[in-house]
Amino acid sequence: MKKNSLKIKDKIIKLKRKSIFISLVLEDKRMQIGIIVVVFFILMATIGPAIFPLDLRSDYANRYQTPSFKHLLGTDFAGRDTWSMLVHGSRDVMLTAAFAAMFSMLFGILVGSIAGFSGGWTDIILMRIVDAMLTIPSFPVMMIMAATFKVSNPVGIGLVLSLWTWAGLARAIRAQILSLKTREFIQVARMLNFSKFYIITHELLPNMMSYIIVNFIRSMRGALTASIGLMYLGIIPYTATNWGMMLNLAVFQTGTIYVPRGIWYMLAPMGAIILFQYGTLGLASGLEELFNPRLRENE
Amino acid sequence: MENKKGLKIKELTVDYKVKEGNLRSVCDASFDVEEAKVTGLIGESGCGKTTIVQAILDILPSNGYIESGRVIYKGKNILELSPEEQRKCRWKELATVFQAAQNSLNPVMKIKDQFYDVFEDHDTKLSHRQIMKKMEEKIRLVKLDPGRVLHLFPHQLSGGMKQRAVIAMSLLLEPEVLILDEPTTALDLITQSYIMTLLKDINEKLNITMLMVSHDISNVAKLADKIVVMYAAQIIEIGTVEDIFYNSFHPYTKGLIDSTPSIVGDPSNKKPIAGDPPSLINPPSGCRFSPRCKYAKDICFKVFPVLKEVENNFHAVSCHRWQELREFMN
Amino acid sequence: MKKYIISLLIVSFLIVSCVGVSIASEEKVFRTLGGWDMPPAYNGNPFAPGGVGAANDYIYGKLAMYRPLTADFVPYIAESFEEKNNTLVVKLKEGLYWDDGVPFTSKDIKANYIINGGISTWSHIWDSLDSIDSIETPDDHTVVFKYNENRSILVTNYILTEWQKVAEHIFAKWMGPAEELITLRKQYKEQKSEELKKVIDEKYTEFREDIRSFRPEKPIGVGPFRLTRVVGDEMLLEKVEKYPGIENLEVDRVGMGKYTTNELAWAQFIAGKVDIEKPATPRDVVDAILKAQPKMKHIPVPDFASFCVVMNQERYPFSDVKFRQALAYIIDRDKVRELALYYATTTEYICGVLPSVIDKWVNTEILNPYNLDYDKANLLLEAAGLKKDTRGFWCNDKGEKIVLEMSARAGYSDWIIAAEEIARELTDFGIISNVRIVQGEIFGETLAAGEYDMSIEFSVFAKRHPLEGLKRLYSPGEWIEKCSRLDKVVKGPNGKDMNLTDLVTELSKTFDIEKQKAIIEKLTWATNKYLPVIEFLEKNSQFFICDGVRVTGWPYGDELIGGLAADWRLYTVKWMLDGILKPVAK
Amino acid sequence: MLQKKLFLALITVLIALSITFALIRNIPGDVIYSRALTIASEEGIPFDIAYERALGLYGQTLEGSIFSQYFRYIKNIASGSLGESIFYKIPVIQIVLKALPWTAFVVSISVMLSFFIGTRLGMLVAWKRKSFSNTFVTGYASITDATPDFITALILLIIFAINLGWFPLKGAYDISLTPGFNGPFVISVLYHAVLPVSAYTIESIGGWALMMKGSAVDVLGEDYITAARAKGLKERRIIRKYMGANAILPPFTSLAIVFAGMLGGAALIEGTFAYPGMGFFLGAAIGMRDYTLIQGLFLFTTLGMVMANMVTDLMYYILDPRVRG
Repeated sequence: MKKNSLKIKDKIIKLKRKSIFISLVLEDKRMQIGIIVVVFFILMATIGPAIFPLDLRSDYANRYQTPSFKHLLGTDFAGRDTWSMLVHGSRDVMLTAAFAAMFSMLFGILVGSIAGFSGGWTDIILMRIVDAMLTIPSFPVMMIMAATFKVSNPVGIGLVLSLWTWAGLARAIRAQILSLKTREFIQVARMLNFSKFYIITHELLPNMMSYIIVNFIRSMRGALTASIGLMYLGIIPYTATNWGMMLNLAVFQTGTIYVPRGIWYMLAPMGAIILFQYGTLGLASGLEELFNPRLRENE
Repeated sequence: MENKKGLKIKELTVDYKVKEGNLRSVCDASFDVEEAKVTGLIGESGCGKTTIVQAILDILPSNGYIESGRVIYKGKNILELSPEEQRKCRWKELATVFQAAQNSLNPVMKIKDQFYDVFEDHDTKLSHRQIMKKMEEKIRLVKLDPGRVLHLFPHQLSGGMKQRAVIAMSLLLEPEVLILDEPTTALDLITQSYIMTLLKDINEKLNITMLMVSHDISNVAKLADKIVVMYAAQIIEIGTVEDIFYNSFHPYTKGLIDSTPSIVGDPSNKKPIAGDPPSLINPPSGCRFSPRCKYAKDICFKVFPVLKEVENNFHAVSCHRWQELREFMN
Repeated sequence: MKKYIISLLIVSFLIVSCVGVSIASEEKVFRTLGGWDMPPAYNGNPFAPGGVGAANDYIYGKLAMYRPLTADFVPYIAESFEEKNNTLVVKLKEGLYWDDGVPFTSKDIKANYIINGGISTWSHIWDSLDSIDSIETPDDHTVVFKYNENRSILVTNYILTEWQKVAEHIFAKWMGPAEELITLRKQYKEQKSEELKKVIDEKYTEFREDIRSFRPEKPIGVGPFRLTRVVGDEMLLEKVEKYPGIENLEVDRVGMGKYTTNELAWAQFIAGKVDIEKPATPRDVVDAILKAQPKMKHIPVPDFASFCVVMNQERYPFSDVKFRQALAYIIDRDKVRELALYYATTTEYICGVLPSVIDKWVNTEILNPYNLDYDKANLLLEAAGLKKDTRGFWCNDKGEKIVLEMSARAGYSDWIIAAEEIARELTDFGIISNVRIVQGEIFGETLAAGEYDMSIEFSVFAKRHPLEGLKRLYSPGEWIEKCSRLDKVVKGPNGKDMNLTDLVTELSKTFDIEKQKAIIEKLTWATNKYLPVIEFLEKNSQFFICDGVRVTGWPYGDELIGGLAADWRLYTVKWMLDGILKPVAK
Repeated sequence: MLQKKLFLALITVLIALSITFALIRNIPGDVIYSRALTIASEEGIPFDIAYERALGLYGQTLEGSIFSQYFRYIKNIASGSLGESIFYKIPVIQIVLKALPWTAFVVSISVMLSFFIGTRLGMLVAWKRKSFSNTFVTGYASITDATPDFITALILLIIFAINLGWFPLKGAYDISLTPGFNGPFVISVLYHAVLPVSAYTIESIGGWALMMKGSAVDVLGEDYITAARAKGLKERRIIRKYMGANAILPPFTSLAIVFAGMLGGAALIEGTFAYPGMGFFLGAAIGMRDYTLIQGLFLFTTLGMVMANMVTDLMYYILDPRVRG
């Protein structure tokens, strides 16, 4: 009986928290924009292709058209509808970015938390490796990997991308852990000598969830631009609809940058990327404030 | 009685915008801070003491705003001054020692430089040497060694030293009014009393007007001439220390005094007040203390008591039944 | 502070739309673009990595230039030459000097061939240079090349158009080894023994390493210009004092900018900072450039190189000729051309001879034009044992969908676009094809190793004679032959077997034009029937010349086209020497 | 203390070396082919001739197993030699010393500039949270973040070099000048550096601004800011000495990483401006599979990073008294 009432009680509390959370979300303008944007892109990637059929048949006469009802974002150098290409490209772009972010978070958290928590030699060695990774310029490495690996699916690409982004995260996570370690509840947990694993998974990580989520979004942004770089280097199997490829074709191959008529074709993928960046940025900083009320106070 | 240089707080009302709605954290508060005297502002934490301080200095957090009221100083309402005028008047006229003063020092600057800034930004026509002299003098005033302290960074000082440094800083421009917000919390008892005596003789030496905000009535009693008691955003009683301690009319004040442990005397006769302070978002309709008041009658629950002067020298109280109660309370 | 920069940017963005192009004119300078390695990698040894670079054409010379369009030679540093009964006699111009003041003599020419012979010991071009018995220098201005009986039809052409880069007095110490290598190699041609090959290899490596490590700071040339300065992004060449006809040369300096990427070349055209270059440029960009910079002229000229789809004929279904023919019917060559290289020429007859010269050599009646025809394609595919599944995709006899991969080299925009278009056309037809862009450094390897389905490649380079192209298709070890892995023995028109490799070799030794045509007819017929490759366009070099900013007087018309098609850099020098191309009068 | 730092740095370098070594030695690819193609197009000669020429020029040899090569390599470095470029046949160090200064010059200026501007911007934004500038900065950051640096460079080039003709198209200095410490040369160098520097700067300001904003907002919560306001200090002083001085610390720590990143990532921008920096040789070396050269260049970026790290540590020591204890 008593138990039950207790249950109900903390259910109520939960509900209350949730409602506050939501009201906070609705409060923050950037947050709203962020959510709208992200949702927009998700829809684009999921149901978009169904709504806007893709026709890659070239139509040279109608190349570089300016936006119209027929072509929402005009047409490319081969007279194909830019908008529908964007839509069909979005899925892979999003997936790649998501996977890349996921993997780098994974490695980052793993290495970071181990190093930060166990300290001592483990820490020193791991951190040396991390530093080493950070000292290796990522661009030429990408060039090399472009020549070495033959990846095709978003997962693989994500993995390759993450290989050179996890290091920074590991560092940050470690720093977080170190600061958390000094907190009472961790001290207590250690005194009660719970297993490291338990402490990391049940005490530390939950307390860094906000940080992790925010960084997940951050690294997703990074991954997006990076994946475009990869397409530029030709590491990803060619797809006409990949935003990176579109941009690349626009700027470098077909010299659209010099063709006033074609400017739309160049701006389309760029705009999409910018929008995504802006949205996620808003979302990230919004969430940050949400999780860290201190920031809210001096709004 | 004359009170030119003192502070007059008139019908001050401060609200906070919060998710749950409007939080009235100071409700129509009026009291005087008399020149050269020490006025104590007492109340449980969260009752709006600090808000009053922030309101006086007009440095409320961005989601708080002054609904109504005036703060009269030297005949003009300082809340209506232009930001620049306000800035000029701060520290020169009213200085503040903040709650948890340890944190009110900039960790990356030497004490000296932090002091120096104050002079620089309030265009005191003082030469460098004069300024240095002033700093040292103030540091000495708080019984610190200027030769050393000035050249140190905050993290190199102990809590007590920081506190004193902050007090010294507040005196740099010889302000008319000094507001002390919980000046001694987070310090050990010895330091506490030390700081208190320090403040006392500062008050006597410079006969500086002081508003001392604290939750610890016994502590304040040591140097206050007059005490203002707050409960749930309202002022419920004002009076001299004597009045408050030996002749208080409000059940809450009484309870507060009884509940405070005094170093002397037998701890067994402590009677803490039952219950919790009410929420300020939707406070009780009648007397805000009524839910906790053991003498509450139905009028207390319905009608909102106003602060009215009783008898002599400004002793004021807001209670419906103070007359009946005074007999058996004291 | 920051806001300033931003606003400045925005403002300038606005200005851009209205502001015209400003041109800084320079005194008597000729500007072009080219490639070379940055110092300190740069050096003056034409046989070392980082050597000379694109300065070549201004500091060295050729005996003569071959003009493919008119099929004739124009003497350059040769005064005259005549070829009769197995000897080629070349008379040199008087008054040629190396930059270090040493006179240029017939000895240098001999030296040039010896060193080159050493350098390219294993090169195919020396198949034809093996046909030189001896080089004699009766006097300082006469060289006599003595040929042996089975000489190649191209030997004279090679000799006359070879760069003269070797100053005997500088390369003397390598003459010995080079000569030795040449003789050894001749031996090897007779008795193909392994140990001899080993010996040659050793000596060759040693020779190569040794000549590589010679790194003078600047090249010693024999041209009308001398290299004076070279930095990362620019080369400066200045007029020499002593050179035949130098008095007519009014251009004092040649400034060569670094050629990085097309879009940057375009940028410099718009700025009017280049007098001649030939980047492949899409139609709209051409228009944009000509609009922005009225002094720029755009002149497409045959490039004697063609693009094709090369197919790995070890792999099913390419192994089946019917499938290849079907593809030829499906691919819309003209559309591909339009998208990939608008200013190129669509290949009308797939036959291994370039469209620009096909009329001279081939009787096209016997060739199948493979005009777009889906019905024929369907029939062929069914004949090849393929079936269409319910969803309209072609499957092999086992009923598995056919999925092909079309490779293209990363960074070659025209190839990529072509690959995409072709893959799409095939997919639309029901043969699923995906494009894969392969990094330049791996690309060659993948093809040579036969780890690909089909790929875009250069089909033939044939500036001098169809032989060159057909060799590339059918001679063992030649690139396309390597990649396509086709069967060189095929059924001829008369049903008899014919060996294409042998035919090519035969062609290379046949001097009588009619006989040549006969052989070419066989080869083209075979190419057209068995399709080792599906050619779709012949490249045109898109020359941009700037007339009236720094220099003027370009000889428009056939002279210009012929010259640019022949040897564009060298020809511009020639025009300057002839005083045709001169600085704009100030 | 210092010894420990040095020791750790050494280990870092060693690990980095090993990783890059492993990476580099696994690059597949037929260099000759690609080189032949460039020769063919550069000299306008048939491919087969070009191929032979390329073979003659660039056919390269590497003795020994990977491991023996690795140990030889480490030994050489220990003895202070970076070996000879397989491709160019000259000491790697010679190339590095020629190229590195240019890159370092441009990059360090850009890093400092962007850090300065960015952090200022971040402070401003943090102080006026609700103002337009906030959205502006976020927007700016997302735009620059989304635009690959080489595109930014190209746009700058088109606007300022082509259309406005204010700045030179390319190169590090005017070829007609004699390198050395003479007025015209120095001026020309600076003049030529304007566009590359601004390209880098524009790209990286946004990031700094955001980072700074983040930490500044944190600091704003601190009591000493409130106190400073109560003290009636001027706003500028509070922003600079109270908020700024504290908020700058976190971004400052990542200065080194950014520096190193730019040092290596220079390739594309340098390409756009034909700037004679590491970018060119890195690109060429990777293209040519010139292992020793790649390693040499990487080694120097690594060293650069490690050094930058130490410098920032040192300066941090000055900036934040607390670490001094």
